[in-house]
Amino acid sequence: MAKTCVLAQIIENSVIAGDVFKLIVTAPAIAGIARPGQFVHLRLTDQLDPLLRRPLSIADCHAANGTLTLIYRVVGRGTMLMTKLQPGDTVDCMGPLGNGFTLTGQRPLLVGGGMGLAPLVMLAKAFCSRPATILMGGRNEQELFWPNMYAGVCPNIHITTDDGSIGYRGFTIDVLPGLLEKEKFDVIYACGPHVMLQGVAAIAAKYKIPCQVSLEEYMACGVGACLSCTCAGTSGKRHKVCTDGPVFWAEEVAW
Amino acid sequence: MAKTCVLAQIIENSVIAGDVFKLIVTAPAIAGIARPGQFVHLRLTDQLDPLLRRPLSIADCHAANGTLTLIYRVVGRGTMLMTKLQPGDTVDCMGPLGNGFTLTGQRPLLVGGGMGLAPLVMLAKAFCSRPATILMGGRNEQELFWPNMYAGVCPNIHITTDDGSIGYRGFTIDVLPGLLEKEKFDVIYACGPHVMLQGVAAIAAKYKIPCQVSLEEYMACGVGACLSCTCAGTSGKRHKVCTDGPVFWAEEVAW
Amino acid sequence: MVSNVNDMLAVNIAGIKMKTPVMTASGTFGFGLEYSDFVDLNQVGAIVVKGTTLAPKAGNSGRRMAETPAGMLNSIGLENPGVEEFIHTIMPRLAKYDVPVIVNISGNTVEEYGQLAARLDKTGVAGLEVNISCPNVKQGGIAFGTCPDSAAQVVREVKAKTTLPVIAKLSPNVTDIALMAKAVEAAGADAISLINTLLGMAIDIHTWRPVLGNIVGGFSGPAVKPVALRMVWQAANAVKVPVIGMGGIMTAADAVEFMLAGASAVAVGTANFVNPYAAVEVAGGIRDYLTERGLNQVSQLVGKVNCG
Amino acid sequence: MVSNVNDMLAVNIAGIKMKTPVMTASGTFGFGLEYSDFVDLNQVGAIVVKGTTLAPKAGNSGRRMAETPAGMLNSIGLENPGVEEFIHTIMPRLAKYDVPVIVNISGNTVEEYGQLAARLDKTGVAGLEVNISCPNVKQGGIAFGTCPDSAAQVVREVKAKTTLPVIAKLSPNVTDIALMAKAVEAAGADAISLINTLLGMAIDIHTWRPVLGNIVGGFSGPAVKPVALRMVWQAANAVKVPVIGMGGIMTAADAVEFMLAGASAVAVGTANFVNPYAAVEVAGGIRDYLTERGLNQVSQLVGKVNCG
Ligand SMILES: Cc1cc2nc3c(=O)[nH]c(=O)nc-3n(C[C@H](O)[C@H](O)[C@H](O)COP(=O)(O)OP(=O)(O)OC[C@H]3O[C@@H](n4cnc5c(N)ncnc54)[C@H](O)[C@@H]3O)c2cc1C
Ligand SMILES: Cc1cc2nc3c(=O)[nH]c(=O)nc-3n(C[C@H](O)[C@H](O)[C@H](O)COP(=O)(O)OP(=O)(O)OC[C@H]3O[C@@H](n4cnc5c(N)ncnc54)[C@H](O)[C@@H]3O)c2cc1C
Ligand SMILES: Cc1cc2nc3c(=O)[nH]c(=O)nc-3n(C[C@H](O)[C@H](O)[C@H](O)COP(=O)(O)O)c2cc1C
Ligand SMILES: Cc1cc2nc3c(=O)[nH]c(=O)nc-3n(C[C@H](O)[C@H](O)[C@H](O)COP(=O)(O)O)c2cc1C
Ligand code: FES
Ligand code: FES
Repeated sequence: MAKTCVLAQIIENSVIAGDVFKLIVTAPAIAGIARPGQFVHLRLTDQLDPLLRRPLSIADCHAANGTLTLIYRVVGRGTMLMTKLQPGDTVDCMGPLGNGFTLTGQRPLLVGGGMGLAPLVMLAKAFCSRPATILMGGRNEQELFWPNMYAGVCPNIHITTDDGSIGYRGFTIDVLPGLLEKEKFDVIYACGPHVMLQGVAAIAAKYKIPCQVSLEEYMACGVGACLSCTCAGTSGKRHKVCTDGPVFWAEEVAW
Repeated sequence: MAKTCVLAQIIENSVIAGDVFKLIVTAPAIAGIARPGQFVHLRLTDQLDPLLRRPLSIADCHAANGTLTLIYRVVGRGTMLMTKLQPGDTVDCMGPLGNGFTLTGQRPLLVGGGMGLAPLVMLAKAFCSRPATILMGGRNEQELFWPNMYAGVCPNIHITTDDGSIGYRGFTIDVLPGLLEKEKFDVIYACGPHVMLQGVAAIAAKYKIPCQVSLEEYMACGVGACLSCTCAGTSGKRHKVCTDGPVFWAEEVAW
Repeated sequence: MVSNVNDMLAVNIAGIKMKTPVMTASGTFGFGLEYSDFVDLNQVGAIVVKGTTLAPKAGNSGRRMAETPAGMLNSIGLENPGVEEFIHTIMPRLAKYDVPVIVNISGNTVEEYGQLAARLDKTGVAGLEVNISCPNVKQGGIAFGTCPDSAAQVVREVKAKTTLPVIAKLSPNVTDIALMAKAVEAAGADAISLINTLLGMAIDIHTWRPVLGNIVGGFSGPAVKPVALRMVWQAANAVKVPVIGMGGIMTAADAVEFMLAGASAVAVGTANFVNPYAAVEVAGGIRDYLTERGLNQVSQLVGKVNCG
Repeated sequence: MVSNVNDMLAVNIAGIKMKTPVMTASGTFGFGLEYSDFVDLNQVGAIVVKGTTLAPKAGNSGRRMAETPAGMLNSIGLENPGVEEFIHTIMPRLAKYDVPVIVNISGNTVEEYGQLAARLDKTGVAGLEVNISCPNVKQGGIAFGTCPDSAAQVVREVKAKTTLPVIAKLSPNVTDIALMAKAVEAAGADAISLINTLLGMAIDIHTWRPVLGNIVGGFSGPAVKPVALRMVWQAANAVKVPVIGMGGIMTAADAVEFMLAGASAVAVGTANFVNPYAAVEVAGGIRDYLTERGLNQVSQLVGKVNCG
């Protein structure tokens, strides 16, 4: 259960597609206890700029060999620095942070958009005995390297792209109701852009299917101390995305 | 004559001894025009910390193949970052800056202490037709990898160390008067700690030998714009170490 | 007077006995418990908890954090569970540790500060830090902290309502920090802490909107250290009460600078986010520094900068 | 009204016509000539030369510069050759370029400011920047810049003695920047520039002495950007005259933030030391930004931050 902060050694750091990278590091103290939906917080330099850590979901984790897999898109200075990490280098890695998904249900449906597909990889693997179906959305074909990653884990993969370059043309939330009509799912797990999560939550509520969403917020501490990351909860109270989340039951969030 | 700022490619960056490194970079636009005593100003990161450039003397320069050699000691954050540079990497290099030594006289004596020996290497080579004698001082034997560097360039090498582990036990300025008594030198070039330069200047004045000293000051711009680096001059005016210097005639400096 | 490791770092700030001079800054260490996986809370000088108000407070909406060069902006807006929840739920958990707990209090009116002070008296807390310098709330907050008279009024009211040591936390957003320090000292403050955050801003050039939901925010981290150190030096020279220095402290070397400038204790803030072990590592580094220099008590550093 | 590349960036600040809105900040670009190997001075919006006094000034002794996290401290202390040398030796060399030259003036007394203004009238300079905010000199300097009345007095005196456009340069070391801005506007300033340096300090933990010879120094560079941007926004909202924004600008994105906050032009300072091409590169980056967004005049950015 204990969070820790270790110098993780880089095993691999390679381009998957376009500006998306896969980073594999050795961090046994974290890999030994991490659960799907949790994240790590990386310090990328010994210097004072960029100052803050960067949160990344744990996309995969092998307790046995102590490795974590992270999948990241280069969007700014921090992620650009990440691309410089070479095998053999170390990176200051804090984790595992956050609460993770609740593994429940027998017929899970995963819904992921963009980089929201990263944490769902580990979740899908955790469901191996009762394979999950996945509905994935991306901007275009180039972005959809994800199917390979889920192949062999999720027998049913549904795809949408904004431009229709592969799969259905449109958004995951356009396809979701039809999917729920056709098949009986007893739990939905969603991760992706805020509007997508909001849509999934509404649809899940309509179909009365329990639904967990993984939120993203700007974070400083990652451990519930700074209150940078809180979001409005339905109870009237605010939730800390870093410790109460990032995974919430959809009805806990005031959308 | 034109100063420029280029991405210099690293050819070699290796330990010479202890915490002293030799850095060889390709920078034809600078190497083509650099003179002994000039320096370069290196930006060590794309990030904003450490923010400022770091000045390093040009220790050697090959106009033909466009390379510069720098010799640096790791003393803080900037020089520590320098050690990370790998062959093939680039470093933002501004130069050549400063005025350089005036090559005059037929029997030159070079006096160098510690890292002050770096710029004198290039100066010594420039005197090839009328070989210079060198008097070098260091803390201990470990520091005196310099003789190898001057071997074949300076036929006469005199050495002092603080602890006597090699050469004369004491300072260069203890030995200097004896040397001047024994041999007739017609110009002295000195680079090293401020107290050493002050001592050399006083002795040179006493023996009425023209003397140039290379000063060191904290620098921001390196091009005479910020006035961070000025020192008091005998004329009553202040000198900019970065552009009026770093090399001055000893009598120009108000010691 | 045996000088052991503990004695070496021990300080007493206005009656608050600390094992080390390294506290944690309000709002940057939660209630301490959030960092207990990383830091043995018993090894922290003192925990200053998040700014606490009478009623629970939801804080500001919109984005609350932005990174800046070597620093950060926050516009939390004093989100906190309120003083009752603190006393009933949080303090009992903190009481299990052997560490002084200081409550950072914030009111909309002078009276509210007094009520908070009265309520926290005899609840096991070691002291109060009066936050007259929060830039992120509309009422109260910084308004009290940029005017010597109102600052003094708040401190007097708090002193009147509590038996606890009272630390006045000053805002750096003022022309004359020495004047502010003298005003709160004259009003009875037992110690002074500074700096709170500078007021800063960032604009999103894609949306043409402020990055923070609250438009402006509190600016902290190593970037602000030169200002913080200067103000601590000015304040310490202006008053006799102990000064607690903070603002950008990342390392023991930074902490030593603040103590030489006149701080009797220091607090680490933003550093906790970057290095969760900061509070304890900074203290360890100060001990090493003292040892290397043959000193045996951290107080030997306080105010010793030689400006002659 | 053809929109070509030049028109796109052209601005007119209080009658000073600039080809780009990117000026160079006083004290960070020498007299411009020092950077002429790197930058085509004809492509700079305006060159603001080093703070100039009546008599030559040697400046402060001891160490004058220290690096800080993402910033720097300086305590140059207005070393400059004096106004006569400027007029006789430097201005003729600058006059060869097609770039407005603005002289940053600094006096020990209100009268000295007036004398400087009178002396510089009709010497070919394009404007005066009144430095009432230098933290590095004992007399004058910042003392004028932290009190609205004295600031106004200096500006009134300068206005009375010159026909040139007068820019009042404000110090950030104040509680209420809007008040200062309004005071100098009311006194007749044709434009306002800010921020000058924050007051900062660093201490050498090996020697227990201040790092800078002058004890405290002016703090600049990217570290200060959040404070500078906030103050530019506050000042621009308080006055009608154009505001020139500076403080930590390194890139075109930074410059755009300042313009959205309300600056009609910007200046790059410390950035020049890091990137000698900064003044021209920032202007080029602004042009690219405008082009990408389909805008055709840089003034379309000014004050457009949407805080609603
Ligand atoms: C719990 C969590 C898990 C995440 N998992 C992943 C993942 O698996 N893969 C992935 O590619 N991205 C993930 N992100 C987003 C990732 O953290 C940001 O893309 C990254 O921090 C951007 O850093 P930067 O320096 O490149 O960008 P900049 O824009 O330069 O960063 C500036 C600041 O904003 C913050 N920031 C920027 N974008 C985001 C964002 N979307 N969410 C939160 N903070 C942000 C940065 O952390 C930093 O503090 C996750 C975010 C959170 C909160
Ligand atoms: C003209 C000139 C030529 C030089 N040539 C050489 C050389 O050939 N080899 C070599 O090893 N060193 C040389 N130095 C010294 C070298 O610049 C410093 O050792 C280096 O800047 C230290 O950087 P740092 O980040 O490691 O140290 P830090 O102490 O972390 O640096 C902090 C700041 O202080 C400045 N600084 C620190 N020490 C010095 C110093 N001694 N002189 C000037 N600025 C300093 C840095 O540039 C930086 O701005 C030269 C200095 C000058 C002025
Ligand atoms: C996220 C955050 C929240 C803060 N909340 C408070 C607060 O509630 N009360 C307070 O007095 N100061 C608060 N501060 C200010 C800090 O206690 C400290 O004074 C300031 O951050 C300077 O120190 P630092 O640079 O080490 O962070 C907060 C700072 C941060 C970064
Ligand atoms: C080395 C140095 C010297 C300066 N000298 C002056 C000066 O003479 N007059 C003045 O008004 N401002 C002076 N300044 C302040 C700058 O003009 C500018 O206002 C400040 O540095 C903030 O901008 P920056 O962060 O981009 O550097 C100086 C700044 C530096 C760094
Ligand atoms: S990131 Fe600090 S509370 Fe969540
Ligand atoms: S370093 Fe700027 S003038 Fe010499």
